Amino acid sequence: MKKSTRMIIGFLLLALLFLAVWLIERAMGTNSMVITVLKKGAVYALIAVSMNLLNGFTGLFSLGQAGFMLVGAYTYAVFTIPMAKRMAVYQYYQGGIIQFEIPFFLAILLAGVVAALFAALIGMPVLRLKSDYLAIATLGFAEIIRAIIQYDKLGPITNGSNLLKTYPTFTTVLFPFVVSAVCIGIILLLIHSTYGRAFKAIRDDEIAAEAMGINLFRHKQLAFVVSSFFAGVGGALLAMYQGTVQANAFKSAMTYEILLIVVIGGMGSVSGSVMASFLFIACSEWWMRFLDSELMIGTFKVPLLRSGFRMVVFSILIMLVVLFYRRGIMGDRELSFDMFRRRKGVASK
Amino acid sequence: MSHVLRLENITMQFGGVVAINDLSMHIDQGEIVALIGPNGAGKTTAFNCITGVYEPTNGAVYFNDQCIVRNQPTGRMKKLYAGDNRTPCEGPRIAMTPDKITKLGIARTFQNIRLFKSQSAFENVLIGMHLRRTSNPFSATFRLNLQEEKQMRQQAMELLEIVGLGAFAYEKATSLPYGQQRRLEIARALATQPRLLLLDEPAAGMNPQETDELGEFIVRIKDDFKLTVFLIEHHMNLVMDISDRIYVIDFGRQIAHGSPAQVQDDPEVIRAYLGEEEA
Amino acid sequence: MIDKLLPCLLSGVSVGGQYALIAVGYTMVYGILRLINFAHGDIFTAAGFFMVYLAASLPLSLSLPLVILLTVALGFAVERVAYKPLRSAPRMSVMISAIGVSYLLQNLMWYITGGLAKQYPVIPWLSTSIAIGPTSTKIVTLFTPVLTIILSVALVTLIRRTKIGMAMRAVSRDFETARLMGIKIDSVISATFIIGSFLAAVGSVLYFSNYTSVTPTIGAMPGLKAFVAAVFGGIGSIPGAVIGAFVIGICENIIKMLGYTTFSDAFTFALLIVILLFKPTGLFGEKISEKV
Amino acid sequence: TIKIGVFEPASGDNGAGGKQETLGIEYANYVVPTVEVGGETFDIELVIVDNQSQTDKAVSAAQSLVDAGVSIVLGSYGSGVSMAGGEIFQSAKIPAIGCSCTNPGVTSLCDYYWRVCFLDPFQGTVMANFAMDEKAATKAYVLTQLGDDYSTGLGFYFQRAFAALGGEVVAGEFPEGTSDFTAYLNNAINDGVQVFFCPTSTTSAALIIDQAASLNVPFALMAGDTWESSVILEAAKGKNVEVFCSTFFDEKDESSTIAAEFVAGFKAWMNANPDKLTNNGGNDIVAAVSALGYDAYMVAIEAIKTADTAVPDALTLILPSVVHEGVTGAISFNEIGDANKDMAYIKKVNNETGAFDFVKTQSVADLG
Amino acid sequence: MSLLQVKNLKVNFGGIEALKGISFNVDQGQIVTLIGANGAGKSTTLRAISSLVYPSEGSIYYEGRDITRLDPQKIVEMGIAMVPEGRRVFSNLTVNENLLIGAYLRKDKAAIAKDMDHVYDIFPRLGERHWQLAGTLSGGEQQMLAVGRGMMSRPKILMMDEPSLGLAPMVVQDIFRIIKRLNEEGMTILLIEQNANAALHAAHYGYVLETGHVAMQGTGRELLENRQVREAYLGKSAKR
Ligand SMILES: Nc1ncnc2c1ncn2[C@@H]1O[C@H](COP(=O)(O)OP(=O)(O)OP(=O)(O)O)[C@@H](O)[C@H]1O
Ligand SMILES: Nc1ncnc2c1ncn2[C@@H]1O[C@H](COP(=O)(O)OP(=O)(O)OP(=O)(O)O)[C@@H](O)[C@H]1O
Ligand SMILES: [Mg+2]
Ligand SMILES: [Mg+2]
Repeated sequence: MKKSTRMIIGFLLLALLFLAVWLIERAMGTNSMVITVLKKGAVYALIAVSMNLLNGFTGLFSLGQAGFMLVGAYTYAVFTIPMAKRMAVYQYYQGGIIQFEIPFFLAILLAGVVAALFAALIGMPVLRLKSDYLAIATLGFAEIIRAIIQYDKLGPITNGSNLLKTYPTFTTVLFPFVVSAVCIGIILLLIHSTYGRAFKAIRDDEIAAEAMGINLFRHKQLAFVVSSFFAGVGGALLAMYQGTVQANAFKSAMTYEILLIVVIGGMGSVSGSVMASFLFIACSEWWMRFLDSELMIGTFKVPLLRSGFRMVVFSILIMLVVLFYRRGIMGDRELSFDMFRRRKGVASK
Repeated sequence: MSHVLRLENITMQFGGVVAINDLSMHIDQGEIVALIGPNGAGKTTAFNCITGVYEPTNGAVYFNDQCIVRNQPTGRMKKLYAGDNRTPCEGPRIAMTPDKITKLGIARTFQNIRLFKSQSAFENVLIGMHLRRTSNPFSATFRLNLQEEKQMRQQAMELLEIVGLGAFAYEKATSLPYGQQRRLEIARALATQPRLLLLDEPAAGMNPQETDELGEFIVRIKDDFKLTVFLIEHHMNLVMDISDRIYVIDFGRQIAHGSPAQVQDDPEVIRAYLGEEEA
Repeated sequence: MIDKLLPCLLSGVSVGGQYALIAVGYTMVYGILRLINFAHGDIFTAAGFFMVYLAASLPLSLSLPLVILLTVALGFAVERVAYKPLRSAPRMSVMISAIGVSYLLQNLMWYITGGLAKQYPVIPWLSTSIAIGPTSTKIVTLFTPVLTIILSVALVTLIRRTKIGMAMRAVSRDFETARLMGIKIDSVISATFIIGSFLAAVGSVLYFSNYTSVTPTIGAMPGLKAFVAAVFGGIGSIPGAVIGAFVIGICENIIKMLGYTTFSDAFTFALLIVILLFKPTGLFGEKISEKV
Repeated sequence: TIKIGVFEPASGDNGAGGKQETLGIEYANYVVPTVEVGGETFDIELVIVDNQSQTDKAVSAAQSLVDAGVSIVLGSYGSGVSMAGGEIFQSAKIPAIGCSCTNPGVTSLCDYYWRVCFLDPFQGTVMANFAMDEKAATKAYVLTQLGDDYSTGLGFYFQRAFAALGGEVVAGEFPEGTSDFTAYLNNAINDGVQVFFCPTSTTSAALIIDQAASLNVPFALMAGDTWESSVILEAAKGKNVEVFCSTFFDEKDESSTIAAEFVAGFKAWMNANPDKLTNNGGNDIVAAVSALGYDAYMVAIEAIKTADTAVPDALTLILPSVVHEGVTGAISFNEIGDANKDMAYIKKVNNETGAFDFVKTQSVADLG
Repeated sequence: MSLLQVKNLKVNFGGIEALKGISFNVDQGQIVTLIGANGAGKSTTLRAISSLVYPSEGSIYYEGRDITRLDPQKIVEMGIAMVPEGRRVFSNLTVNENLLIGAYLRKDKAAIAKDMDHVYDIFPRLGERHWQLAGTLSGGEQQMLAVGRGMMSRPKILMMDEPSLGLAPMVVQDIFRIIKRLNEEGMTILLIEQNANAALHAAHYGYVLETGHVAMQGTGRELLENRQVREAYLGKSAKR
């Protein structure tokens, strides 16, 4: 198949997917579990891919994702809460000091930009660090950002420890899908550009990469800033999905969750991250919910089922995936036409 | 007296260990110069000082008369400094990073092969071309550099053909046999469009037959690409065959210098390096 | 001033000692497997629950050793089930496995205990309050740092001077070659986990004697702090972990004493980052200088 | 059948409290398992979901209630998750009744939320007054948990009221996961405060009480409704420390027969069922949140009866006018959706018996 | 009977057959060499003998016992040591400790100390650096250390994978001298070399491997004189 025909088919498939999602929404109504899961899955897909860009493609072990999402989510929320509602939202701070609002699409962009700015600042000192030291430093920064946002004195801007609400949210599931798709598309383009190759070179061997004339710091910084930009956008989308944001939720556990998705999907596989996001969200928030409530089959009470059991089963599931799919669902390959062809070839043998 | 590469009084110390001791040498355009010496003499360290991987304790390196490295002992090293040359190098400290030096036109291969493991041979070469790009992240992402990208791919393919790896372009670099990995490393270095090529034991792990082929190959690319080659090697057949001049070092110090014939017969070199039988 | 500073230093040293015992466990495992054992904090918590449940039906003289035994067994089992099968897998998978184990342990503990805080049994001697100058504290506060230092000196000796210590260091670099030397790497790694879990068990007894309530997530924060301490000291270095833990414990308390309570955690991280900027591999970390 | 959603945490930081609240609802369902609508008797089925005490997980939990087709939702323990869920209920146009979420924002920012308990401004004011009046306090230390809206909110209102009454306040904040509170307690000792107001989760509470006792603190510990828990009793039992908390309900209050009936029935129900007893924390002490859960359920039933339908839209319309005589007092809603409640119970831990002693009731009227 | 017998050994790496049925013998007291182009499967053969990879088929006998798929440490215990390809010294251990760990399974302290002196005798360079971390040694120094470490277990068979890789000519001569000396002291040696010339000169018997199977065998001298071997492996040096 020629490259151009492949591209066309790819776009057609994507369009078909969008159409399917739109039809589902039509059929099930905006308010249904499928749609909720699809929304969150789309948001997480973007965030996971942005993390994969750092961890999987550039080999920078960063655990700061939740911090940048937090920045993005707050930037979005703070600037889009309608004036009329500010008094009630900033109940402890006389309506806060930001007395204007901006259109939501601008705010989404701004969310990315602010997160990217933070990343540029933070990157300057910490990107000199290696592997686990980098991880703990970025984790630390995420925690510091959270503490700052929760700081009482900044309450007039951030509302302190209290949540933000009443800003514009998704009206249709297509919105997060389109935004995520566009963002992931851009990340894909970057990965497959000469810069993306340089990222992978840095991942494979820093010393050799530097000897090939690749400026380590600048490229790491680029990956870090781009990843954070999209994490910020993802944070804004997450805020839209949730309808409320509170700094409290953006703990390291959230970063771990995303890291889990990335690894389960396969480090260095964009399609893996996307698939894993939807699976992970559906599994943890939807399909397994029944495990939490007691179930009677006739007069027989199914043992073990009670609150908390879902999470136990879920963590066992994760362990099983990690132990038996060491390199994740996709390894470092991508979903492609060739793959199916080869699969078929093997099957027909 | 314009040399392609000139080392001036380089001393490299690791704590108390003096790996290179007051080493001065020069290489001229179009030469193949070999650096030989016993194991641990400081050959690889010399390469590392030239390419900016290590910062020498004292001394300067000039590339086409441009100073790329210069340092003198400071702080703790002042006390520890044990080089022969007790007068520290003059001038402000210059410490270019390896990527800058590569950009100026010095490329290298590594003693222990360092290919980009997860990438194909083709991609390895493409990465070598990254530093000559004109695109910025934005134009590269949004494919405003199609022309350049096409050119890069074409050149990379040509390079692979030249080193005889055309057929293996899409193989994973690490799945290639050893000898071909060495060639791929050279192709990748060539991709950075160097003026000076540093080869660290390119024939290690090759059998004599392959080594012979490699020698011919090095001479050929030197001519084709108008390169200057600086080479570390323990295979004496190769070294004696292709080098114009040879520097011999031991314990970081130069012990001999001259044409292959001169060096081969130097008693000091025989004592320290070649051994009796070979002579 | 002194009557303000003394209690502050006192609790700083005590907190530092507790972090240190956990941090050493992290650092040992990291030193050998290059694995951040995220589950370590949860093993520590599990040790707390073992004690709560055992002490409910057994006398202390029995339950104490049993707790240590069970914790060590848990550490051993975690290694065998979750890490051993991944010996040849990419590093990231092992780490995810560690996160998975941590999730699993937390969720299991939640499921079993229902999530309510459980009171830790009183261990008579440790929990006794004594007066020091103007303030009073539990004996365990003073006992912890002393025991910590004794244990870590013993450990350092084990690793530097003994054959098994040498084997541990060898395994940490290269599994395959270590096997070629006749080293049973699985046993060496198990030994590491056993020592680490033992320290976690001891740490938990000291910790919970001080902070008498156990919840499924209580290990998370000391775990994180201990990990920060390990990084601070240069991960892989035992003296580094101990010193890092004490520095963090004391600084934290001074910051709180000065009234900057909002940023006490943030400060810990900021301190860590500043240290890393000057010493990118922590205070005593070996430089990862790769010979080119 | 008619489905009623129970939106409560069963895991996470507030899991323990959420379970107790759920117990109250379950008991209410046991007492009133059916409702008559349009002359026909319908079974009432509870649909219980776990919102994990996290705002980011609460969305899909709330959504699963909507998907299950509930007519009305009860809960949640914790204001943050209630607000997060409120978004979903609002867009699905399903009314919700909060049981113990005390943050003003729950109802003021959501048109579909009502609640049966009092609010933080009230509670904070009550405790400030109590500290002033009963403890003759002039100086108070307020310790709140960073990032916890309940804790900082209640702390804020206490601080405001206490300052308004002429008292002096020193504030401290601790990050989540803190185990060592001696620094804060020492600071309070050094500052010479008379009360230590620390509205926190029970996890931190147990640690604070224990450490306060071993430091022999010269002041009383005070907190809000979360501290009315067996965890607190266990922690304070046999120790030399004064602990007060305000709450919605007192199980020993004999003045109301409805309440007395509820307490007796609830205890019997729990004791007959070991699982329930475990969920309550291993004893049969009646938590105020259980009583509120019970009341919320009864209000929901009342609404269904009055509307004579279980269609969410109708319930939304009828709720503002519902009145109900509950075990935690008379319930009627104001225009924002909050219950017109004006009475808080103040309790003190009895260090010997390990139970709560009723101290007094305080109402807004008393405060003037 | 041979000390070490390899029978029809096959090794797979995820579908790729690296060894396609190799058989050879190593007799007591001999130096046996395996030569062959890159990727012929020489290292894989040694790794299979050491149980670092498990063969899919075939078996390995040592002193008449089947040792296929025994644990690596059992194999070392029985007296088969290996100097791995690429040196693989423990970079975080000192030179001294690296040698000590070579003697990990031995208990005789006095003899270990003696053997260590012996190693330092053979490689004085290592003696000078006995306190240095192995990771900072030069390539050649590391190679010496790897050989020294292999000797420390006092093996009956020492398998060496390209011991002369990256060594100075004089040291290469030394290495071959040492190999001969160890052999004279009674050690059986299985040697892999790219330096086919020197290897065949030193060896009693040699096998030529080609893409996973034995293409030729014979005594060292026979192979040296074989035209095919000369053309494929010995290069100009031999033609001269
Ligand atoms: N990072 C380092 N730290 C300490 N010592 C070092 C370091 N790098 C090199 N050395 C020492 O410097 C000396 C020279 O090493 P170098 O690698 O340059 O030798 P070489 O001449 O390349 O030897 P070979 O031919 O064996 O590769 C050696 O003694 C080595 O131990
Ligand atoms: N771990 C592995 N996974 C996949 N293939 C492998 C692995 N190890 C070796 N191979 C393949 O097996 C074949 C034989 O490799 P081996 O290392 O045994 O060759 P060799 O004869 O030692 O070559 P060299 O002279 O380069 O050391 C090669 O094609 C190699 O690519
Ligand atoms: Mg070298
Ligand atoms: Mg090999």
